[in-house]
Amino acid sequence: MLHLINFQKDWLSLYFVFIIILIFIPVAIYTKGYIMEYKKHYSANYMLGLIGLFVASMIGVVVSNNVISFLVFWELMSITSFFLVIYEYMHKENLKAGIFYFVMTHISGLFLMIMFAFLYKYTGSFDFSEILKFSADFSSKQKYIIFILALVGFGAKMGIVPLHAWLPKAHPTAPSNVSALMSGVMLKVALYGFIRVIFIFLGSTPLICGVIVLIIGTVTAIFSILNALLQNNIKKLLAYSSAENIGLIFAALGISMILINYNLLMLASLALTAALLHCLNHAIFKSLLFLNAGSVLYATGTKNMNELGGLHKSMEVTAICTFIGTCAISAVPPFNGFASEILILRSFIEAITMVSNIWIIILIFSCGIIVALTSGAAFYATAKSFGITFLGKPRTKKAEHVKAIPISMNIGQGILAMLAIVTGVFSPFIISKISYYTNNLLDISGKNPSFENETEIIIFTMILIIITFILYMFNRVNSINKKQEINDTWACGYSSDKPYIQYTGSGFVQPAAKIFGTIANYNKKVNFKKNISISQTTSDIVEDYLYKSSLKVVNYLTTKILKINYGKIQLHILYIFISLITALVLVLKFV
Amino acid sequence: MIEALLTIILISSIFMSGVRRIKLITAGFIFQSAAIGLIVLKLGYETGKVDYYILGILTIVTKVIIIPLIINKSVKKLKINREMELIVNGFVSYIITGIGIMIAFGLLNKSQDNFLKTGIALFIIGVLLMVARKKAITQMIGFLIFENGIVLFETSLSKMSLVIEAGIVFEGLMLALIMGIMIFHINRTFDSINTDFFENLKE
Amino acid sequence: MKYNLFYFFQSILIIVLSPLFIGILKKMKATLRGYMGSSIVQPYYDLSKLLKKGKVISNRSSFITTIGPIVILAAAITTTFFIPVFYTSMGKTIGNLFILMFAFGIVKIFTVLIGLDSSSTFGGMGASRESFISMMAEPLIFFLIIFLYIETKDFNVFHISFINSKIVHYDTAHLIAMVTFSVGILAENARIPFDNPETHLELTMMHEAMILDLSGSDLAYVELSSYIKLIVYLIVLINCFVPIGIATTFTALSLFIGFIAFIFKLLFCLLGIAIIETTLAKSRLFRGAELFPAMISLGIVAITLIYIL
Amino acid sequence: MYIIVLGILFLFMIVTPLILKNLKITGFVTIFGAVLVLGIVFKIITLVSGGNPLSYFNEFFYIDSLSVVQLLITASINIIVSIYSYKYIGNEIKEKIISNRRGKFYYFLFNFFVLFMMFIALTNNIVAMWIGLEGTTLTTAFLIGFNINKNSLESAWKYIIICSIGIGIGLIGILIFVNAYSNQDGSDVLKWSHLVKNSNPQSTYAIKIAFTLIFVGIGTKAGLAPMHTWLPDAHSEAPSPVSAMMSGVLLNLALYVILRFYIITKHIPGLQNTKWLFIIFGCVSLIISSFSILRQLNYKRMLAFSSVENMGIIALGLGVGSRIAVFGALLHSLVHAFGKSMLFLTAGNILSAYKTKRIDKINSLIKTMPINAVFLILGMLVITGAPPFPAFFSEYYIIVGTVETGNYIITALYSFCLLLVFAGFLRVFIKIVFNTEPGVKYAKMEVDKENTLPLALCFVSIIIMSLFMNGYLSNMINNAVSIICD
Repeated sequence: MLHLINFQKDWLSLYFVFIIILIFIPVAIYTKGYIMEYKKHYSANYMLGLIGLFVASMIGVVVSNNVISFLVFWELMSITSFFLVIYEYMHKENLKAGIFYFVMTHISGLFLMIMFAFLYKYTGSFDFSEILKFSADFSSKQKYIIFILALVGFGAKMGIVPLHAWLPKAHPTAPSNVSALMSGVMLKVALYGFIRVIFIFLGSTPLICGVIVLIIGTVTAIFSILNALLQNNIKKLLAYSSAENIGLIFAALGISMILINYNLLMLASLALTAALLHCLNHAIFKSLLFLNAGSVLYATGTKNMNELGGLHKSMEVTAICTFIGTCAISAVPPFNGFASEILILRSFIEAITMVSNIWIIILIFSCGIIVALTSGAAFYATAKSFGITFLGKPRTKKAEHVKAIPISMNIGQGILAMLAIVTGVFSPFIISKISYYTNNLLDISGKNPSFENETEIIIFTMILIIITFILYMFNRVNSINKKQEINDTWACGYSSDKPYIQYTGSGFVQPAAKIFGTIANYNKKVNFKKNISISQTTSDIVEDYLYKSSLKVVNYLTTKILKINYGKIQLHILYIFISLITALVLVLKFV
Repeated sequence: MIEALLTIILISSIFMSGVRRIKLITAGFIFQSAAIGLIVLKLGYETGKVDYYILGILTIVTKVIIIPLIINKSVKKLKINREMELIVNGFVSYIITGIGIMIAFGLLNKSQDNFLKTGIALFIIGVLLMVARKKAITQMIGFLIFENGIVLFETSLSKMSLVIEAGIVFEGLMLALIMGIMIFHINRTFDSINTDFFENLKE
Repeated sequence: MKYNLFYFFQSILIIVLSPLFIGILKKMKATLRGYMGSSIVQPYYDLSKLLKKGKVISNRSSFITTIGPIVILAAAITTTFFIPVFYTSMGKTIGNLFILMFAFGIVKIFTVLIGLDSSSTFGGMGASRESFISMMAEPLIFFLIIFLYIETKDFNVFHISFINSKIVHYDTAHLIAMVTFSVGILAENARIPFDNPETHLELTMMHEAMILDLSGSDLAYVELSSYIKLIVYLIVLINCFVPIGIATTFTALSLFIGFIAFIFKLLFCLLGIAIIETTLAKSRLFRGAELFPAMISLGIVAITLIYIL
Repeated sequence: MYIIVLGILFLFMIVTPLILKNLKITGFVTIFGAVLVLGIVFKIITLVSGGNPLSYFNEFFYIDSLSVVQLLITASINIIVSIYSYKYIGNEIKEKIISNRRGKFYYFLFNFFVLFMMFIALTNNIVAMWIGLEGTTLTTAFLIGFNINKNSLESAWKYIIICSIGIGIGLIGILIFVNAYSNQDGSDVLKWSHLVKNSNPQSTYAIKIAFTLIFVGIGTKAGLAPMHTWLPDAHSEAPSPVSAMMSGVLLNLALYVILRFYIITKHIPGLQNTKWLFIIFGCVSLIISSFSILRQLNYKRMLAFSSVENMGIIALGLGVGSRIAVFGALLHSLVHAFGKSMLFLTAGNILSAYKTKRIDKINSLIKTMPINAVFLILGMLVITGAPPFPAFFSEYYIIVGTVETGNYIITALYSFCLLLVFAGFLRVFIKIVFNTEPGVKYAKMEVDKENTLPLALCFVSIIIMSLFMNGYLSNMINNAVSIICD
């Protein structure tokens, strides 16, 4: 096995290694403090070791240049992440979620194994460089096969609909630093694999592949963000939102694939750059938000935002960091989500004008509209998550009595928050860096006009900062000698000191629940017995229909097949002879 | 002479496939094994090979004397004499055996080797006894009939060295012994040798 | 440099004049309803009065309330530097349509969070509705950008208005897109039929509900920013869809014509809003939301029209 | 020479329990003997590693790379299991479950059992292989029924009846097979090394029938479904060391015997398609076992089903027939031997601590028996094909083989079954190891440390295997693959 370790050193690998390490450092710092909470019941060394192994195996995946080592590290990544997910094993639900997660990743692993087996069949080699040499000679049938297998294989790990169901189960279960790594980095590793196989090994794919990727990406985005909107568990919301961002990246990749098919390489490079940039940005802000959720959990012991509120006073740093993360994820300039969001939208728009087929145009246009709706919904969801958790008044005792957070956790969050701003403001430089490589990848020589005029965001930020500063000074001057009164909030004359008059998370998204509720299987029940109370439930419809029905089929088959093993010994003897006769007949007939 | 012995084998085996008394089955088994032993000895006489003599003597010693002794002993100890419940009743068993032997002979009509055909008939009856009877002891006898078929097969087909054949026969004997001991244990723990009680192992 | 200074001057003009335009709008509405109404410079009085006052802050409020109004105003002011008013050229300018539209995101996120910050019921309600409406309106903005890019192959507002100012004959798609964007403007600026900017009735407020707990200078900043926001949106509408008459050369005459045309068009738009606001009533939240799918399908029609005709 | 030494060694080991009264010394002798046997096997491996087969006693014993793989498995599992048995039997006697006499009986049968298995791997005579297999049936029948109670007797009876029939059918097949070669010289006709070079039998028709009979007959012993029905009962009821030995080694050897005949058959023109027997029975085994694993209440039974599944995988790999798949299959038989032994031995430890085989009675093993829990999890990962353990490679090579030869349906079926098995194992073992009932205090058990050396040995061998996969091991397996494929 040792001989397999031989590194790949092209830019794509290095880029993802960069992302992994970039996220790992703050998360590691954060872990130092965060682990205190677990020390009582669980072993800290166990977690630290697993995290180390997890990160190492992720790096292993992205640097391996050979199928076997790729798969080995891939599976190692799954195994270690599984054990991290069930780290708090004393809760039964965690075990269930973990098993579900591991089975899903195993599906992904098996599909990848088969896919690489096909690549081996077509190219005769397990070596990436050998496969690459062959990449021009794939027939379109071969490309279809590899594409479908890669889509399912990597998709199951990325959490594209309908293979996303593990995300909202595994992420809330895992300790928050682990979910930060899983959502921020592990999903990206899957994306790395997809990009390597589709864009580097296959080169150009048939048009239909791009269309499939685009549609799946869009459906994933809208489906998961609408589900995210209706969640009250912070981490579940974030998990769905991760699926949404993956959907966006996927849609951009789909656009890129379609454009490569039309030989519009300049634009394809733009879309690919958008996807890669969003990988980085999402890694930063999503891990930031997960770390924040972890801090909230650490301090209050609950993930349910309807029990929280008013945390901005007791957890100031966390509140500010979450605010930055929220801005980033809802694409507010100059935070980093914005930079990639406009690149993705731009690639949609420019693709519409360049592609000649009217059906493709309509497709891209409708997908673009949905993506825009998605970004609106993302704003809604994260505003809810931040606003309900941190602002207002504490809703329960849990939110009032808050445990102090270790400094290392704050440092970890702070670093990521800084990164979210820096990568946002200086996104033009990052874009030009990435685009250099994507241009190389797609064999574009010379300057790509798609990437001009990208520096406006810096000017914008400068203007914004200057004006804010001026206004701030003006305000300071203006408020001198003015009376400033601090009072309770006015509540129409009633005593306002009632936290339950505030909007809850469920109430906040009520308008959306009313319109899009069916997508998340939203149910509201009002009970009039004694006290009037409202119970609201959501569930994943894909899980309800697809997963449960396939489980039913498996259960049915199990019941039938199990019967073979029971029964009388006489019957078992009969089996031997039946199989003997069948085998004889078959052999005499066909051999 | 050989034809007569083969007739004995066939008649005894068809007889065994339907009777209920274990003693009768044992008796049939003794006749059958004796006939097989004699056939092997006869072959030895014809060809002049020592192998056949030894195989024949071994067969007669084990299957005519030792194994029936074991069976009778355990039957006496266990106080069972009758296969009370049949999965397939006697009448149908006869018919199945008849049809089975017919089909086997029909399939092998090109072969001139009567040993082979008889061997296959013995397989069928052995399997029938194992599949269609509930008592462990009948199953054991069924297996022994099956083994007899193998001996017939051997004599018709092979030309192995003595050691090997002795090995095969010896292991057959050991198997019968082990089965006997096991039946004894089963009776002691289950208070019956009916395989209906074998339903503990599930899931 | 000269051009840049002029752009700067245009933007300052907008910042300074936007309360005036709002005053004109209020006057128009009053006239249409048949009463006198306040003076058109009333918004200036209001703002200065608010700036002079002290403020009352909720004891639950956080850094959002402290910095929010300032940032909101700053963002609104910043957007004015990204649009042409009555002069445009193909030169190198900052006017990215994306940045412009997403900059309003800053305004939006802060207002929504301010709504949640004060822990009052109204704030939450307003925030919830505002988020909902703006989520539904997002596709419209996106559609606007797509459409303009298809027409002009550019994302820069200056360039777009320069290119479109040469069009004399507008096709159907163009007009449909314009109508769609107008609805988007009404939604984003909390106007009727989505929201009534005048009432402070608990159940109908959206925008007002969110800033209910602001007072003094904070309220002034937010008010001013909402004035600027409306005007900026209208200018985008004007200069992207009907930029006819806008100055494209740097001569006194063309600048004068451009200025006159701009004022005229803006007043026309304000009149339109006034008419809408006096004739229509605020619709229910979900009835209003139904407008968006309608507009999106209109947008799809427009896009297909471009490619099929 | 080595054969004689081996023979004497085994004679000594078999006689020891009969003569000596002290069980501890017997146990030591067995362990010591096992170590010596492994030493000799290593010596043989180095002799054969060049690719040249050895033969002794007028070619009655014949050792090539294929048999070396089996020898290695047998000898190494033998050591592990004898170390385990030492404490296991000691405990059983201490707790008065069995008498001293039965303990001696155990060692006697056990050594006989190992002898027969070594014999199968060493011999060149095709009927002698059969005799060896039959011998294992004889010896293990008592070992399975070792704890004389209802369940063990039932399973032993099932085992002996079903396997004897299977083996009997196999013998008929072998007889026909030999007869089909009646054109050959009488003294050579039983020698595998002779038959394999000789690809023109008198009647290919007879060979077809014979091979089918051999396959189904001996396949019964190898635990291929649907002839596997004895297996879950026998393996769950036998004492754990015996289960480990049977599951890890015996099933392999039965498959090995089939393989020997397959190699002869394959060389006969027109009979290459007999590989479909392997593929079809492999798939049936996979399907039946993987679905059965999903709903087991008894963990040892579940491990037994997993053995069926792994046999299916190996058969599938052999049937697919491309070099890489056969390599995978042979590697898998090695890994499976170690991994499954480890699991069975761990299960034995758990059984002796908890006195129950029911999955629902055991919770939070990580608290009560941490060492065993870790081995259980590791064993699960090994057996379900998780990297970096070599089962991953073997299973993957078989996938590659099926894809390479264009059997896509089989690829799909195979991967689906792997997934089911994985889910089943995960569900059960995670439940056993981690599940914590609220309000229950879990105290650490003293017996945890008792019998962990063999487990560690298993694990270390697996690690060594994965580390040196490209050195000696792959060289050896590649030689074996050449025997099968060329």
